[in-house]
Amino acid sequence: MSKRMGLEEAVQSFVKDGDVLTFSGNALHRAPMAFVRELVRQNKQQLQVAKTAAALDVDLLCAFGLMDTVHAGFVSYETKYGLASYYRKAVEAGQVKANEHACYTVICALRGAVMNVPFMPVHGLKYGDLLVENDYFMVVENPFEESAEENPGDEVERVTLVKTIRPDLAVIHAHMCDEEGNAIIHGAQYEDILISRAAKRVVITAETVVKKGKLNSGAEKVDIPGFLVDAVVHVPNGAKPCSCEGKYDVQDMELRTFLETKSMEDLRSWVKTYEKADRSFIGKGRNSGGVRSW
Amino acid sequence: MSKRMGLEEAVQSFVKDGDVLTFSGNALHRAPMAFVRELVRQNKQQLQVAKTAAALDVDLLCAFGLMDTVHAGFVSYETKYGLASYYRKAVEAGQVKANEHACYTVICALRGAVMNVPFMPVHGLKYGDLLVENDYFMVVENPFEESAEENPGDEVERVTLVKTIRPDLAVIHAHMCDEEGNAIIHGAQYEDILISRAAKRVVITAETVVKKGKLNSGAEKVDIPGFLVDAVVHVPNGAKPCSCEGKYDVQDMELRTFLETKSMEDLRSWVKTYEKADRSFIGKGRNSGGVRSW
Amino acid sequence: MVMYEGNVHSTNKEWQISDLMTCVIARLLKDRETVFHGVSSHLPMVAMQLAKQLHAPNLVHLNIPGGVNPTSLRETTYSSAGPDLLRSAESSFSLAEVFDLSMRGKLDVAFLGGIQFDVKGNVNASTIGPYKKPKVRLPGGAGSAVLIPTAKKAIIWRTKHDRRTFVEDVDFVTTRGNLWKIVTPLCVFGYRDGRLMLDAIHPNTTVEEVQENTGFKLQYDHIEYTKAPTREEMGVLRRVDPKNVRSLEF
Amino acid sequence: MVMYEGNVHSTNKEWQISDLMTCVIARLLKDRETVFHGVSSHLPMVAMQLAKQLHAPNLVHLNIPGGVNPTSLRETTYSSAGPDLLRSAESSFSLAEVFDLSMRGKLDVAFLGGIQFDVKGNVNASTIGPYKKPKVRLPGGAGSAVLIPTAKKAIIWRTKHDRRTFVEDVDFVTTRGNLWKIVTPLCVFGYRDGRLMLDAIHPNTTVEEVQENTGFKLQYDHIEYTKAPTREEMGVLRRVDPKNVRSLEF
Repeated sequence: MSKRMGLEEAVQSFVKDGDVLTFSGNALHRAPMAFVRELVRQNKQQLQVAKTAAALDVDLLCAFGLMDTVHAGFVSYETKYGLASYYRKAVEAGQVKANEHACYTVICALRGAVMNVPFMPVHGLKYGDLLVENDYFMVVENPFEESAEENPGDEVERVTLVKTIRPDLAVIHAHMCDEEGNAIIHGAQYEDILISRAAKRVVITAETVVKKGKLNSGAEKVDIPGFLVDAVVHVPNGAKPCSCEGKYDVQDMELRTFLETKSMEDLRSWVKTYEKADRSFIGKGRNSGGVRSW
Repeated sequence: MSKRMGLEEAVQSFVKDGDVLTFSGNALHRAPMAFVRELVRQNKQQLQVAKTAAALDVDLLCAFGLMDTVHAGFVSYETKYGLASYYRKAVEAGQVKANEHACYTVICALRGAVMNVPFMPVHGLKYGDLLVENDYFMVVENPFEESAEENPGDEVERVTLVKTIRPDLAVIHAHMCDEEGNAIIHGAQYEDILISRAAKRVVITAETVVKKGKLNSGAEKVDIPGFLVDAVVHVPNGAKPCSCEGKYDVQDMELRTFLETKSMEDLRSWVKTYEKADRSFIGKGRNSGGVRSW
Repeated sequence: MVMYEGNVHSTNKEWQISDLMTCVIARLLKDRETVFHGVSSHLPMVAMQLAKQLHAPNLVHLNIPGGVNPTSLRETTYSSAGPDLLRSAESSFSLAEVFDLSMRGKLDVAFLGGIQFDVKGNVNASTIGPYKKPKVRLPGGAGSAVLIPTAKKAIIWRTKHDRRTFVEDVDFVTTRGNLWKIVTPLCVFGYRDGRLMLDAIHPNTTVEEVQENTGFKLQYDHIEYTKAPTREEMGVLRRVDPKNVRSLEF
Repeated sequence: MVMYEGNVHSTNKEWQISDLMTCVIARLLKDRETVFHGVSSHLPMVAMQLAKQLHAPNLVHLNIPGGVNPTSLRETTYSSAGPDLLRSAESSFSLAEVFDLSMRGKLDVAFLGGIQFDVKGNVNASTIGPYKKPKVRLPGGAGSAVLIPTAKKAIIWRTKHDRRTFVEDVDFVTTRGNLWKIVTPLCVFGYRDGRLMLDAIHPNTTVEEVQENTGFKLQYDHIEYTKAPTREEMGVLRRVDPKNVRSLEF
């Protein structure tokens, strides 16, 4: 059963306003940028994103005013490319809610979704204002420890809980995928396996899509089994201008063009430059313009 | 830094009476039987074992009266080889405590150890006498849900917690390992990766041990990084009579000989037949008897 | 009283009871469902392969060694949890992940065992006699206690059908509720309105015989017979399970 | 007031401030320690490679892409979280696993950032102004809030040393406590008895200059100077980091 579809259809079918999304990769590596740009084109609103360390993905959605809440440990470009200024301005203007996590508490909150429990205990989060200011952290007493009752002098162990985050959709840009969704990621996987299990639905955008049975790899090399996947979208260069291990590195000029945008027009024009490439493959083995075949 | 040592030294150094152990594999597959036999030879007492599905490993320790408590979802041979009768008799005689888990609650209890938290929430365990009879399960109210206070008619969500199990030692029989402990398992890994992270210490017994840098595999193929490992023991056939994927299948005759033991003498004799092979390799590249070299 | 313990032969020469049970189970499985079996589960494992060959080509076969959709059982012998199931699989998905999947409500069918069952749908796989001082210590419920409450459909198969197996009250409730079907050598029970109902009896038996071998009073809406294995089913069955591992438990 | 923001040059021609900071950090690392760095952490990443070449060959280098002990930084450019770190690694160990390791008390050293630090050892990486209505939204503490309390030794490095960075009271406490060292272009702070203490100043500065650039009153037992990079250190440094990524942050 082929799950292939075009990028437009995937965004139409699997994203609605207000959804909680989570994306593959980390910082400027293997973010599913073509999908994020299609969110912009389709003007999906009030989105939430959960990710340990976000950069261009979140910054772009903030630039277009499509973001409601960011659940993350870190939102910034790395050193050379500076801060995520659209995100920053949106938070400072009160348009976007920044739910700051330690990166690990995002991981734990997603583990809660994987296990379908409402919270996850976290050992390390013990001090500071994040515990005070955020209602998604809570400190409880360890119910298995009874020493306090037995020995009133002792203090009962306290345990921090983080509230589970259940993403509506995980979007993962993979290197290779068959038409049923069996996906292979080369090199660093970051939190991709976790999010593929945590989200209610999964869309794979892939550099290469092959027919069923043509992955030519052993079972152990398939990182995401097809039965977890709802849609497969063939988008070569789908992470650009972010990097994709073994395929391309960060596209310095393209990224700088974005970082130097000054107006909504600049932003629209930046997204527009990718439109043809992002949307060039549709499902059923034909492309929209007749130029490339699947 | 080589961590190689002989089997005798590994058991002497890393197991003391009363320890909580956990073993690789599942049922009759890739249990670290050479190590378990050495526990018998060294008469380690009052042991606890945590494992989703145990068979010969637990049955052998019960046969020699070395077991105190078994934390498991299932303890039995598969169909053809019948029940684990030494385990069964020991529990029925009150000599061994059977802490019955769902296999998943063993996994969750070990995840608690990985994350160093005192408990782990479990969605599925909702009904039945396991919850009533065992003090390692507890049902609490979800502290993030306040609807009950706001709407007194609503019931607050209840969440089952399982108490964390922190094994003192994980013993994992791997296919290949370098002398620093970087270990590779071929095929089914069962809960081996989990136990390698959950236990305080890790001993690898391996079919093949190579020098550092000679694994000839990419980083992604190494299942257990060496820095997690405390000792490396070279024991070819170290899972026999259990199976070891790609190397050997269950040794039917050897297993039947064990299952048909009638006396302590039979049992001792069965363990004895493996002694030379189990102990033939020691550390530093020499064998104890001068016959085989590392 | 006819004991069906260990009785693998039917009166029919075309098929055995194990064949019938395998076919009955296969027919319960639908295309695209995610289906899990554990250790000592040869019969359901073969039923899954049979269903895939017949009407459910996209059924997702999940198991303990983590092999998703093993393409063949040719290398399978005494174990339904062996590494052979990963060898020919299309992807890998570990036991821990299968459990997580069921917790998320995404496991369609789980095959589970058990030693004692009562009319209220309680399952015992733990002890005969008190839990802490058992007369008989059973192997344990494996995944039952978390899978029966969470899988969409829990199917129990049991190759014994006698009054010690189907009792008025189990000694210990390893888990309960949300059973979908229990398939035995004599019949198929369903679980409705909090109790086991007789859904169908096999062509080799009678309601009287089933009642004789059951420790509680049978209830049913009307009597239905399961269909004997068809020629096509038997043909495929012999092909997917040439070693007859489906009969190992009998 | 001399601002050390962005000042990569020392008065010395043999080495730059980034070289000195890298060497000072490398000297803090011991053989066999498990050491983690995150994003935007080129300087500690190079310091780890330097330490491995000099006195800590068995140091375990952990990072976000999960490459354990990458053998080379030759392919590393703008990112300290790129897939290149896994390419030449000896095994893989994901970010989630690194955090778990620290929770278990088995991470020896964590390198962490931050924007504001106060005399009581509070770290701010979150906001200037109120958390919910920030004047400036900072990138966030990444792993700090769970790693500073759990790593055996938390080292903070900061390439700016001014009165806006080292303040009497931080605007927001992203995390606190259990700091081990803070390394700046001017000095090394230690954290003892609940406050930052001046452990040592670099050879390119004076106590007066450090005080002038610090928003709280310095306390110290006695003044010690850090040792300038040796010829050997500089030689190895140029070899392990030929592209000078250690200076990227300046």
